[in-house]
Amino acid sequence: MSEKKKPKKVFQQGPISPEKIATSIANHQSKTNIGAHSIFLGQVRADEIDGKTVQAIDYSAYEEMAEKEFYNIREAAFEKFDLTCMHIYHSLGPVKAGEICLFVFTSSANRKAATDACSYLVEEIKAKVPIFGKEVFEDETHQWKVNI
Amino acid sequence: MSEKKKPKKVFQQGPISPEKIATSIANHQSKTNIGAHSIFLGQVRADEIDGKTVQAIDYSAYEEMAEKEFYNIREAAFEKFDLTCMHIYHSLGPVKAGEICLFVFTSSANRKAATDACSYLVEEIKAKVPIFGKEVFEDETHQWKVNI
Amino acid sequence: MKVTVRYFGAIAEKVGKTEEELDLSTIGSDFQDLKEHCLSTYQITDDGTLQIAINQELGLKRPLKEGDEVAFLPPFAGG
Amino acid sequence: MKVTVRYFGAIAEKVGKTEEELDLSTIGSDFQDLKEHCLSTYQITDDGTLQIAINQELGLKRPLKEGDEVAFLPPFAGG
Repeated sequence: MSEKKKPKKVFQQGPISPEKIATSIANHQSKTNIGAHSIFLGQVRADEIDGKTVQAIDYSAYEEMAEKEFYNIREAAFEKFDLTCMHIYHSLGPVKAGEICLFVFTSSANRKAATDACSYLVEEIKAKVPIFGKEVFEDETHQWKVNI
Repeated sequence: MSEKKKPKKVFQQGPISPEKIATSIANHQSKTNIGAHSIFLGQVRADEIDGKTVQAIDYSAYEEMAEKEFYNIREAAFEKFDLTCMHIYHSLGPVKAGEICLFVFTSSANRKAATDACSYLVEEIKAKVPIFGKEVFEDETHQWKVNI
Repeated sequence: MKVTVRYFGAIAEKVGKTEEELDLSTIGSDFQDLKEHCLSTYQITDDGTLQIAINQELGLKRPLKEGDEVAFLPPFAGG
Repeated sequence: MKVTVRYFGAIAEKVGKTEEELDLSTIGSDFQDLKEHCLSTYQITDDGTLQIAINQELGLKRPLKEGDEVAFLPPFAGG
Protein backbone atom coordinates (compact mmCIF):
# COMPACT_ATOMS: atom_id res chain seq x y z
CA MET A 1 0.00 0.00 0.00
CA SER A 2 3.04 2.31 0.14
CA GLU A 3 2.60 2.60 -3.61
CA LYS A 4 -0.78 4.23 -3.02
CA LYS A 5 0.61 7.54 -1.84
CA LYS A 6 3.49 7.90 -4.25
CA PRO A 7 2.55 10.55 -6.84
CA LYS A 8 3.10 9.16 -10.31
CA LYS A 9 3.86 10.79 -13.60
CA VAL A 10 1.08 9.90 -16.00
CA PHE A 11 1.93 11.97 -19.05
CA GLN A 12 4.67 11.18 -21.47
CA GLN A 13 5.60 12.83 -24.72
CA GLY A 14 4.57 10.82 -27.78
CA PRO A 15 3.28 7.25 -28.12
CA ILE A 16 3.60 4.51 -25.51
CA SER A 17 5.90 1.78 -26.83
CA PRO A 18 5.23 -1.96 -26.54
CA GLU A 19 8.64 -2.19 -24.86
CA LYS A 20 7.49 0.13 -22.07
CA ILE A 21 4.51 -2.15 -21.52
CA ALA A 22 6.79 -5.22 -21.42
CA THR A 23 9.08 -3.54 -18.89
CA SER A 24 6.12 -2.61 -16.75
CA ILE A 25 4.88 -6.22 -16.78
CA ALA A 26 8.36 -7.58 -16.03
CA ASN A 27 8.65 -5.22 -13.04
CA HIS A 28 5.72 -7.04 -11.43
CA GLN A 29 7.21 -10.53 -11.55
CA SER A 30 8.81 -10.02 -8.14
CA LYS A 31 5.39 -9.32 -6.62
CA THR A 32 4.34 -12.90 -6.06
CA ASN A 33 1.10 -12.03 -4.31
CA ILE A 34 -0.29 -10.93 -7.69
CA GLY A 35 -2.47 -13.48 -9.50
CA ALA A 36 -4.04 -11.35 -12.21
CA HIS A 37 -3.14 -8.33 -14.32
CA SER A 38 -5.59 -6.39 -16.43
CA ILE A 39 -4.34 -4.02 -19.12
CA PHE A 40 -6.19 -1.56 -21.29
CA LEU A 41 -4.53 0.07 -24.27
CA GLY A 42 -6.02 2.92 -26.27
CA GLN A 43 -4.78 2.94 -29.86
CA VAL A 44 -5.26 5.76 -32.36
CA ARG A 45 -7.62 4.74 -35.14
CA ALA A 46 -7.26 5.83 -38.77
CA ASP A 47 -10.91 6.86 -38.89
CA GLU A 48 -12.26 8.06 -42.20
CA ILE A 49 -14.35 11.22 -41.84
CA ASP A 50 -15.90 12.83 -44.91
CA GLY A 51 -13.42 11.07 -47.16
CA LYS A 52 -10.36 12.11 -45.16
CA THR A 53 -8.34 9.74 -43.00
CA VAL A 54 -7.02 10.49 -39.51
CA GLN A 55 -3.26 10.07 -39.55
CA ALA A 56 -2.56 11.10 -35.95
CA ILE A 57 -4.08 12.59 -32.83
CA ASP A 58 -2.20 15.48 -31.28
CA TYR A 59 -2.92 15.37 -27.54
CA SER A 60 -2.81 18.32 -25.19
CA ALA A 61 -4.01 18.66 -21.59
CA TYR A 62 -4.68 21.06 -18.79
CA GLU A 63 -1.81 19.32 -17.06
CA GLU A 64 -2.09 20.70 -13.53
CA MET A 65 -5.76 19.81 -13.34
CA ALA A 66 -5.24 16.48 -15.11
CA GLU A 67 -2.62 15.38 -12.59
CA LYS A 68 -5.04 16.22 -9.75
CA GLU A 69 -7.82 14.25 -11.46
CA PHE A 70 -5.53 11.28 -12.04
CA TYR A 71 -4.58 11.37 -8.36
CA ASN A 72 -8.25 11.44 -7.27
CA ILE A 73 -9.18 8.64 -9.67
CA ARG A 74 -6.27 6.50 -8.38
CA GLU A 75 -7.26 7.08 -4.75
CA ALA A 76 -10.90 6.21 -5.47
CA ALA A 77 -9.87 3.03 -7.29
CA PHE A 78 -7.65 1.92 -4.39
CA GLU A 79 -10.66 2.48 -2.09
CA LYS A 80 -13.11 0.58 -4.27
CA PHE A 81 -10.98 -2.38 -5.39
CA ASP A 82 -8.55 -4.68 -3.62
CA LEU A 83 -5.54 -3.84 -5.79
CA THR A 84 -1.87 -4.57 -5.42
CA CYS A 85 -0.71 -2.11 -8.09
CA MET A 86 -2.07 0.45 -10.50
CA HIS A 87 -0.34 2.35 -13.29
CA ILE A 88 -1.67 4.88 -15.78
CA TYR A 89 0.21 6.42 -18.70
CA HIS A 90 -1.16 8.85 -21.29
CA SER A 91 0.51 10.47 -24.26
CA LEU A 92 0.88 14.16 -24.99
CA GLY A 93 1.77 15.50 -28.43
CA PRO A 94 1.27 13.61 -31.68
CA VAL A 95 0.45 9.91 -31.68
CA LYS A 96 0.15 8.31 -35.12
CA ALA A 97 -2.67 5.97 -36.17
CA GLY A 98 -1.80 2.48 -34.88
CA GLU A 99 0.24 3.81 -31.97
CA ILE A 100 -0.78 3.61 -28.32
CA CYS A 101 -1.88 6.72 -26.40
CA LEU A 102 -3.27 5.22 -23.15
CA PHE A 103 -1.92 2.40 -20.97
CA VAL A 104 -3.88 1.41 -17.86
CA PHE A 105 -2.46 -1.47 -15.80
CA THR A 106 -4.06 -2.98 -12.68
CA SER A 107 -2.88 -5.95 -10.63
CA SER A 108 -4.52 -7.93 -7.86
CA ALA A 109 -4.51 -11.31 -6.14
CA ASN A 110 -7.70 -12.20 -8.01
CA ARG A 111 -8.98 -11.43 -11.47
CA LYS A 112 -12.23 -9.67 -10.61
CA ALA A 113 -10.61 -6.77 -8.75
CA ALA A 114 -8.01 -6.29 -11.49
CA THR A 115 -10.48 -6.32 -14.40
CA ASP A 116 -13.18 -4.26 -12.68
CA ALA A 117 -10.63 -1.66 -11.58
CA CYS A 118 -9.14 -1.43 -15.07
CA SER A 119 -12.56 -0.75 -16.66
CA TYR A 120 -13.39 1.74 -13.90
CA LEU A 121 -10.15 3.64 -14.48
CA VAL A 122 -10.65 3.85 -18.25
CA GLU A 123 -14.19 5.22 -17.86
CA GLU A 124 -13.12 7.73 -15.21
CA ILE A 125 -10.14 8.93 -17.24
CA LYS A 126 -12.27 9.45 -20.36
CA ALA A 127 -14.98 11.31 -18.40
CA LYS A 128 -13.00 13.40 -15.92
CA VAL A 129 -9.50 14.18 -17.12
CA PRO A 130 -9.06 17.39 -19.17
CA ILE A 131 -7.23 15.93 -22.14
CA PHE A 132 -7.89 17.22 -25.64
CA GLY A 133 -7.23 15.51 -28.96
CA LYS A 134 -6.76 17.11 -32.32
CA GLU A 135 -7.45 14.57 -35.07
CA VAL A 136 -5.04 15.45 -37.85
CA PHE A 137 -5.93 14.31 -41.36
CA GLU A 138 -3.52 13.36 -44.11
CA ASP A 139 -3.97 16.77 -45.75
CA GLU A 140 -2.96 18.48 -42.45
CA THR A 141 -6.48 19.76 -41.78
CA HIS A 142 -7.93 18.69 -38.46
CA GLN A 143 -10.97 18.31 -36.25
CA TRP A 144 -11.31 18.01 -32.47
CA LYS A 145 -12.01 14.62 -30.95
CA VAL A 146 -14.90 14.19 -28.51
CA ASN A 147 -15.17 11.14 -26.22
CA ILE A 148 -18.37 9.10 -26.48
CA MET B 1 -12.45 -11.80 -40.39
CA SER B 2 -10.07 -14.23 -42.15
CA GLU B 3 -8.33 -14.46 -38.78
CA LYS B 4 -11.48 -16.01 -37.34
CA LYS B 5 -11.04 -19.35 -39.05
CA LYS B 6 -7.30 -19.76 -38.72
CA PRO B 7 -6.63 -22.38 -36.05
CA LYS B 8 -4.20 -21.01 -33.50
CA LYS B 9 -1.70 -22.68 -31.22
CA VAL B 10 -2.63 -21.76 -27.66
CA PHE B 11 -0.22 -23.85 -25.63
CA GLN B 12 3.42 -23.08 -25.18
CA GLN B 13 6.01 -24.76 -23.01
CA GLY B 14 6.92 -22.75 -19.90
CA PRO B 15 6.05 -19.18 -18.89
CA ILE B 16 4.86 -16.43 -21.23
CA SER B 17 7.50 -13.72 -21.45
CA PRO B 18 6.82 -9.97 -21.29
CA GLU B 19 8.70 -9.75 -24.60
CA LYS B 20 6.17 -12.06 -26.25
CA ILE B 21 3.40 -9.75 -25.03
CA ALA B 22 5.25 -6.70 -26.40
CA THR B 23 5.70 -8.40 -29.78
CA SER B 24 2.03 -9.31 -29.87
CA ILE B 25 1.05 -5.69 -29.14
CA ALA B 26 3.51 -4.35 -31.73
CA ASN B 27 2.05 -6.70 -34.36
CA HIS B 28 -1.27 -4.87 -34.04
CA GLN B 29 0.03 -1.40 -34.79
CA SER B 30 -0.55 -1.92 -38.50
CA LYS B 31 -4.25 -2.60 -37.83
CA THR B 32 -5.40 0.99 -37.74
CA ASN B 33 -9.09 0.15 -37.35
CA ILE B 34 -8.33 -0.94 -33.75
CA GLY B 35 -9.07 1.63 -31.04
CA ALA B 36 -8.85 -0.51 -27.91
CA HIS B 37 -6.94 -3.52 -26.68
CA SER B 38 -7.80 -5.45 -23.54
CA ILE B 39 -5.25 -7.83 -22.04
CA PHE B 40 -5.59 -10.29 -19.20
CA LEU B 41 -2.53 -11.93 -17.67
CA GLY B 42 -2.64 -14.77 -15.19
CA GLN B 43 0.42 -14.81 -12.93
CA VAL B 44 1.41 -17.66 -10.60
CA ARG B 45 1.03 -16.64 -6.95
CA ALA B 46 3.39 -17.76 -4.16
CA ASP B 47 0.43 -18.77 -2.00
CA GLU B 48 1.19 -19.99 1.50
CA ILE B 49 -0.79 -23.13 2.37
CA ASP B 50 -0.35 -24.76 5.79
CA GLY B 51 2.99 -23.03 6.24
CA LYS B 52 4.37 -24.06 2.85
CA THR B 53 4.84 -21.70 -0.07
CA VAL B 54 3.96 -22.42 -3.70
CA GLN B 55 7.09 -22.01 -5.79
CA ALA B 56 5.61 -23.05 -9.16
CA ILE B 57 2.59 -24.50 -10.90
CA ASP B 58 3.25 -27.41 -13.22
CA TYR B 59 0.54 -27.27 -15.90
CA SER B 60 -0.73 -30.21 -17.92
CA ALA B 61 -3.74 -30.51 -20.21
CA TYR B 62 -5.89 -32.88 -22.16
CA GLU B 63 -4.46 -31.15 -25.20
CA GLU B 64 -6.71 -32.52 -27.96
CA MET B 65 -9.85 -31.60 -26.03
CA ALA B 66 -8.40 -28.29 -24.85
CA GLU B 67 -7.64 -27.19 -28.42
CA LYS B 68 -11.25 -28.01 -29.39
CA GLU B 69 -12.58 -26.05 -26.41
CA PHE B 70 -10.34 -23.08 -27.21
CA TYR B 71 -11.64 -23.17 -30.77
CA ASN B 72 -15.29 -23.21 -29.60
CA ILE B 73 -14.67 -20.43 -27.10
CA ARG B 74 -12.99 -18.29 -29.79
CA GLU B 75 -15.86 -18.87 -32.22
CA ALA B 76 -18.45 -17.99 -29.56
CA ALA B 77 -16.55 -14.81 -28.66
CA PHE B 78 -16.36 -13.70 -32.29
CA GLU B 79 -20.13 -14.26 -32.49
CA LYS B 80 -20.90 -12.34 -29.30
CA PHE B 81 -18.51 -9.40 -29.59
CA ASP B 82 -17.49 -7.10 -32.42
CA LEU B 83 -13.80 -7.97 -32.33
CA THR B 84 -10.97 -7.26 -34.73
CA CYS B 85 -8.50 -9.72 -33.19
CA MET B 86 -8.29 -12.29 -30.42
CA HIS B 87 -5.28 -14.20 -29.10
CA ILE B 88 -4.99 -16.74 -26.30
CA TYR B 89 -1.80 -18.29 -24.95
CA HIS B 90 -1.50 -20.72 -22.04
CA SER B 91 1.56 -22.36 -20.51
CA LEU B 92 2.25 -26.06 -20.15
CA GLY B 93 4.91 -27.42 -17.80
CA PRO B 94 6.36 -25.56 -14.84
CA VAL B 95 5.70 -21.84 -14.39
CA LYS B 96 7.40 -20.25 -11.37
CA ALA B 97 5.70 -17.89 -8.92
CA GLY B 98 5.72 -14.40 -10.45
CA GLU B 99 5.74 -15.73 -14.01
CA ILE B 100 2.84 -15.52 -16.45
CA CYS B 101 0.82 -18.62 -17.41
CA LEU B 102 -2.14 -17.10 -19.30
CA PHE B 103 -2.26 -14.28 -21.86
CA VAL B 104 -5.62 -13.26 -23.32
CA PHE B 105 -5.59 -10.39 -25.82
CA THR B 106 -8.67 -8.87 -27.49
CA SER B 107 -8.84 -5.90 -29.86
CA SER B 108 -11.73 -3.90 -31.22
CA ALA B 109 -12.67 -0.53 -32.65
CA ASN B 110 -14.25 0.39 -29.31
CA ARG B 111 -13.36 -0.37 -25.72
CA LYS B 112 -16.55 -2.12 -24.59
CA ALA B 113 -16.28 -5.01 -27.03
CA ALA B 114 -12.58 -5.52 -26.25
CA THR B 115 -12.95 -5.50 -22.44
CA ASP B 116 -16.18 -7.53 -22.34
CA ALA B 117 -14.73 -10.15 -24.67
CA CYS B 118 -11.52 -10.37 -22.64
CA SER B 119 -13.44 -11.06 -19.40
CA TYR B 120 -15.70 -13.52 -21.20
CA LEU B 121 -12.73 -15.45 -22.56
CA VAL B 122 -10.99 -15.67 -19.18
CA GLU B 123 -14.15 -17.03 -17.48
CA GLU B 124 -14.78 -19.50 -20.29
CA ILE B 125 -11.19 -20.73 -20.31
CA LYS B 126 -11.18 -21.27 -16.54
CA ALA B 127 -14.53 -23.10 -16.61
CA LYS B 128 -14.34 -25.16 -19.78
CA VAL B 129 -10.78 -26.00 -20.78
CA PRO B 130 -9.26 -29.21 -19.37
CA ILE B 131 -6.06 -27.77 -17.94
CA PHE B 132 -4.64 -29.08 -14.67
CA GLY B 133 -2.23 -27.38 -12.30
CA LYS B 134 0.08 -29.02 -9.78
CA GLU B 135 1.07 -26.48 -7.13
CA VAL B 136 4.61 -27.39 -6.19
CA PHE B 137 5.87 -26.27 -2.78
CA GLU B 138 9.42 -25.35 -1.87
CA ASP B 139 9.95 -28.78 -0.28
CA GLU B 140 8.90 -30.46 -3.57
CA THR B 141 5.60 -31.72 -2.14
CA HIS B 142 2.53 -30.62 -4.08
CA GLN B 143 -1.21 -30.22 -4.19
CA TRP B 144 -3.62 -29.91 -7.11
CA LYS B 145 -5.03 -26.50 -7.95
CA VAL B 146 -8.80 -26.04 -8.34
CA ASN B 147 -10.29 -22.96 -10.03
CA ILE B 148 -12.73 -20.94 -7.98
CA MET C 1 -7.93 42.59 -9.33
CA LYS C 2 -6.37 40.23 -11.82
CA VAL C 3 -7.08 36.65 -12.78
CA THR C 4 -5.40 34.31 -15.24
CA VAL C 5 -7.63 32.86 -17.92
CA ARG C 6 -6.54 29.76 -19.81
CA TYR C 7 -7.97 28.23 -22.98
CA PHE C 8 -7.61 24.66 -24.21
CA GLY C 9 -8.11 22.57 -27.32
CA ALA C 10 -10.73 23.80 -29.76
CA ILE C 11 -11.38 26.86 -27.55
CA ALA C 12 -7.72 27.92 -27.55
CA GLU C 13 -7.75 27.58 -31.32
CA LYS C 14 -10.83 29.80 -31.59
CA VAL C 15 -9.49 32.36 -29.07
CA GLY C 16 -6.10 32.41 -30.74
CA LYS C 17 -4.17 32.13 -27.48
CA THR C 18 -3.81 29.71 -24.59
CA GLU C 19 -3.58 32.18 -21.75
CA GLU C 20 -4.18 35.79 -20.78
CA GLU C 21 -4.39 37.95 -17.70
CA LEU C 22 -7.65 39.86 -17.25
CA ASP C 23 -8.39 42.79 -14.95
CA LEU C 24 -11.74 42.22 -13.27
CA SER C 25 -12.15 45.88 -12.23
CA THR C 26 -13.66 46.57 -15.68
CA ILE C 27 -15.29 43.16 -16.24
CA GLY C 28 -16.80 42.45 -12.84
CA SER C 29 -15.68 39.93 -10.20
CA ASP C 30 -18.61 37.63 -10.64
CA PHE C 31 -17.90 34.28 -12.29
CA GLN C 32 -20.78 34.85 -14.69
CA ASP C 33 -19.42 38.29 -15.70
CA LEU C 34 -16.08 36.82 -16.69
CA LYS C 35 -17.68 33.91 -18.52
CA GLU C 36 -19.90 36.24 -20.57
CA HIS C 37 -17.01 38.62 -21.24
CA CYS C 38 -14.88 35.81 -22.69
CA LEU C 39 -17.71 34.17 -24.64
CA SER C 40 -18.67 37.43 -26.32
CA THR C 41 -15.10 38.68 -26.87
CA TYR C 42 -14.08 35.49 -28.69
CA GLN C 43 -17.51 34.58 -30.08
CA ILE C 44 -17.55 31.23 -28.34
CA THR C 45 -20.99 29.67 -28.24
CA ASP C 46 -21.67 27.44 -25.27
CA ASP C 47 -23.44 24.44 -26.80
CA GLY C 48 -23.64 22.76 -23.39
CA THR C 49 -20.26 21.03 -23.64
CA LEU C 50 -18.19 23.93 -22.29
CA GLN C 51 -16.80 23.41 -18.79
CA ILE C 52 -15.08 26.08 -16.75
CA ALA C 53 -12.66 25.34 -13.92
CA ILE C 54 -11.58 27.73 -11.18
CA ASN C 55 -8.17 26.79 -9.82
CA GLN C 56 -8.45 23.37 -11.49
CA GLU C 57 -11.85 22.64 -10.01
CA LEU C 58 -15.09 22.29 -11.98
CA GLY C 59 -18.56 23.51 -11.03
CA LEU C 60 -17.56 26.21 -8.53
CA LYS C 61 -19.18 29.36 -9.99
CA ARG C 62 -18.06 31.39 -6.97
CA PRO C 63 -17.02 35.11 -6.93
CA LEU C 64 -13.48 35.41 -8.25
CA LYS C 65 -10.45 36.41 -6.19
CA GLU C 66 -7.11 37.97 -7.07
CA GLY C 67 -4.82 35.36 -8.64
CA ASP C 68 -7.53 32.85 -9.51
CA GLU C 69 -6.92 30.68 -12.55
CA VAL C 70 -10.01 30.29 -14.72
CA ALA C 71 -9.87 27.63 -17.46
CA PHE C 72 -12.22 27.22 -20.43
CA LEU C 73 -12.39 23.53 -21.32
CA PRO C 74 -13.90 21.93 -24.43
CA PRO C 75 -15.09 18.29 -24.33
CA PHE C 76 -12.54 15.83 -22.93
CA ALA C 77 -10.97 13.38 -25.35
CA GLY C 78 -8.49 11.33 -23.36
CA GLY C 79 -7.73 7.71 -24.18
CA MET D 1 -14.08 -54.30 -28.24
CA LYS D 2 -11.36 -51.99 -27.07
CA VAL D 3 -11.39 -48.40 -25.85
CA THR D 4 -8.57 -46.09 -24.77
CA VAL D 5 -8.90 -44.65 -21.27
CA ARG D 6 -6.92 -41.56 -20.30
CA TYR D 7 -6.31 -40.08 -16.87
CA PHE D 8 -5.29 -36.51 -16.05
CA GLY D 9 -3.91 -34.45 -13.18
CA ALA D 10 -4.70 -35.69 -9.68
CA ILE D 11 -6.51 -38.72 -11.15
CA ALA D 12 -3.49 -39.80 -13.24
CA GLU D 13 -1.42 -39.47 -10.09
CA LYS D 14 -3.83 -41.69 -8.15
CA VAL D 15 -4.15 -44.22 -10.99
CA GLY D 16 -0.40 -44.33 -11.52
CA LYS D 17 -0.65 -44.01 -15.30
CA THR D 18 -1.95 -41.57 -17.89
CA GLU D 19 -3.40 -44.01 -20.40
CA GLU D 20 -4.46 -47.62 -20.88
CA GLU D 21 -6.40 -49.74 -23.31
CA LEU D 22 -9.36 -51.64 -21.85
CA ASP D 23 -11.27 -54.55 -23.37
CA LEU D 24 -14.99 -53.94 -22.85
CA SER D 25 -15.96 -57.59 -23.50
CA THR D 26 -15.27 -58.32 -19.82
CA ILE D 27 -16.29 -54.91 -18.41
CA GLY D 28 -19.44 -54.15 -20.38
CA SER D 29 -19.98 -51.64 -23.16
CA ASP D 30 -22.15 -49.31 -21.11
CA PHE D 31 -20.58 -45.99 -20.16
CA GLN D 32 -21.61 -46.55 -16.56
CA ASP D 33 -19.96 -50.01 -16.49
CA LEU D 34 -16.62 -48.58 -17.56
CA LYS D 35 -16.88 -45.70 -15.13
CA GLU D 36 -17.59 -48.01 -12.20
CA HIS D 37 -14.83 -50.41 -13.28
CA CYS D 38 -12.23 -47.63 -13.26
CA LEU D 39 -13.44 -45.99 -10.05
CA SER D 40 -13.33 -49.26 -8.13
CA THR D 41 -10.08 -50.53 -9.69
CA TYR D 42 -8.20 -47.36 -8.74
CA GLN D 43 -10.23 -46.45 -5.66
CA ILE D 44 -11.22 -43.09 -7.06
CA THR D 45 -14.12 -41.53 -5.20
CA ASP D 46 -16.32 -39.26 -7.25
CA ASP D 47 -16.91 -36.26 -4.98
CA GLY D 48 -18.95 -34.57 -7.69
CA THR D 49 -16.02 -32.83 -9.38
CA LEU D 50 -15.09 -35.73 -11.66
CA GLN D 51 -15.91 -35.19 -15.33
CA ILE D 52 -15.67 -37.85 -18.01
CA ALA D 53 -15.27 -37.11 -21.70
CA ILE D 54 -15.94 -39.47 -24.59
CA ASN D 55 -13.87 -38.53 -27.64
CA GLN D 56 -13.15 -35.11 -26.08
CA GLU D 57 -16.77 -34.35 -25.37
CA LEU D 58 -18.34 -34.04 -21.92
CA GLY D 59 -21.75 -35.24 -20.76
CA LEU D 60 -22.36 -37.91 -23.41
CA LYS D 61 -22.91 -41.09 -21.29
CA ARG D 62 -23.70 -43.06 -24.43
CA PRO D 63 -22.90 -46.75 -25.07
CA LEU D 64 -19.23 -47.11 -25.99
CA LYS D 65 -17.89 -48.09 -29.38
CA GLU D 66 -14.65 -49.68 -30.56
CA GLY D 67 -11.84 -47.12 -30.53
CA ASP D 68 -13.57 -44.58 -28.29
CA GLU D 69 -11.34 -42.46 -26.10
CA VAL D 70 -12.66 -42.06 -22.57
CA ALA D 71 -10.97 -39.43 -20.36
CA PHE D 72 -11.25 -39.04 -16.59
CA LEU D 73 -10.84 -35.35 -15.73
CA PRO D 74 -10.32 -33.77 -12.30
CA PRO D 75 -11.33 -30.10 -11.71
CA PHE D 76 -10.00 -27.67 -14.30
CA ALA D 77 -7.32 -25.23 -13.17
CA GLY D 78 -6.35 -23.16 -16.20
CA GLY D 79 -5.24 -19.56 -15.92
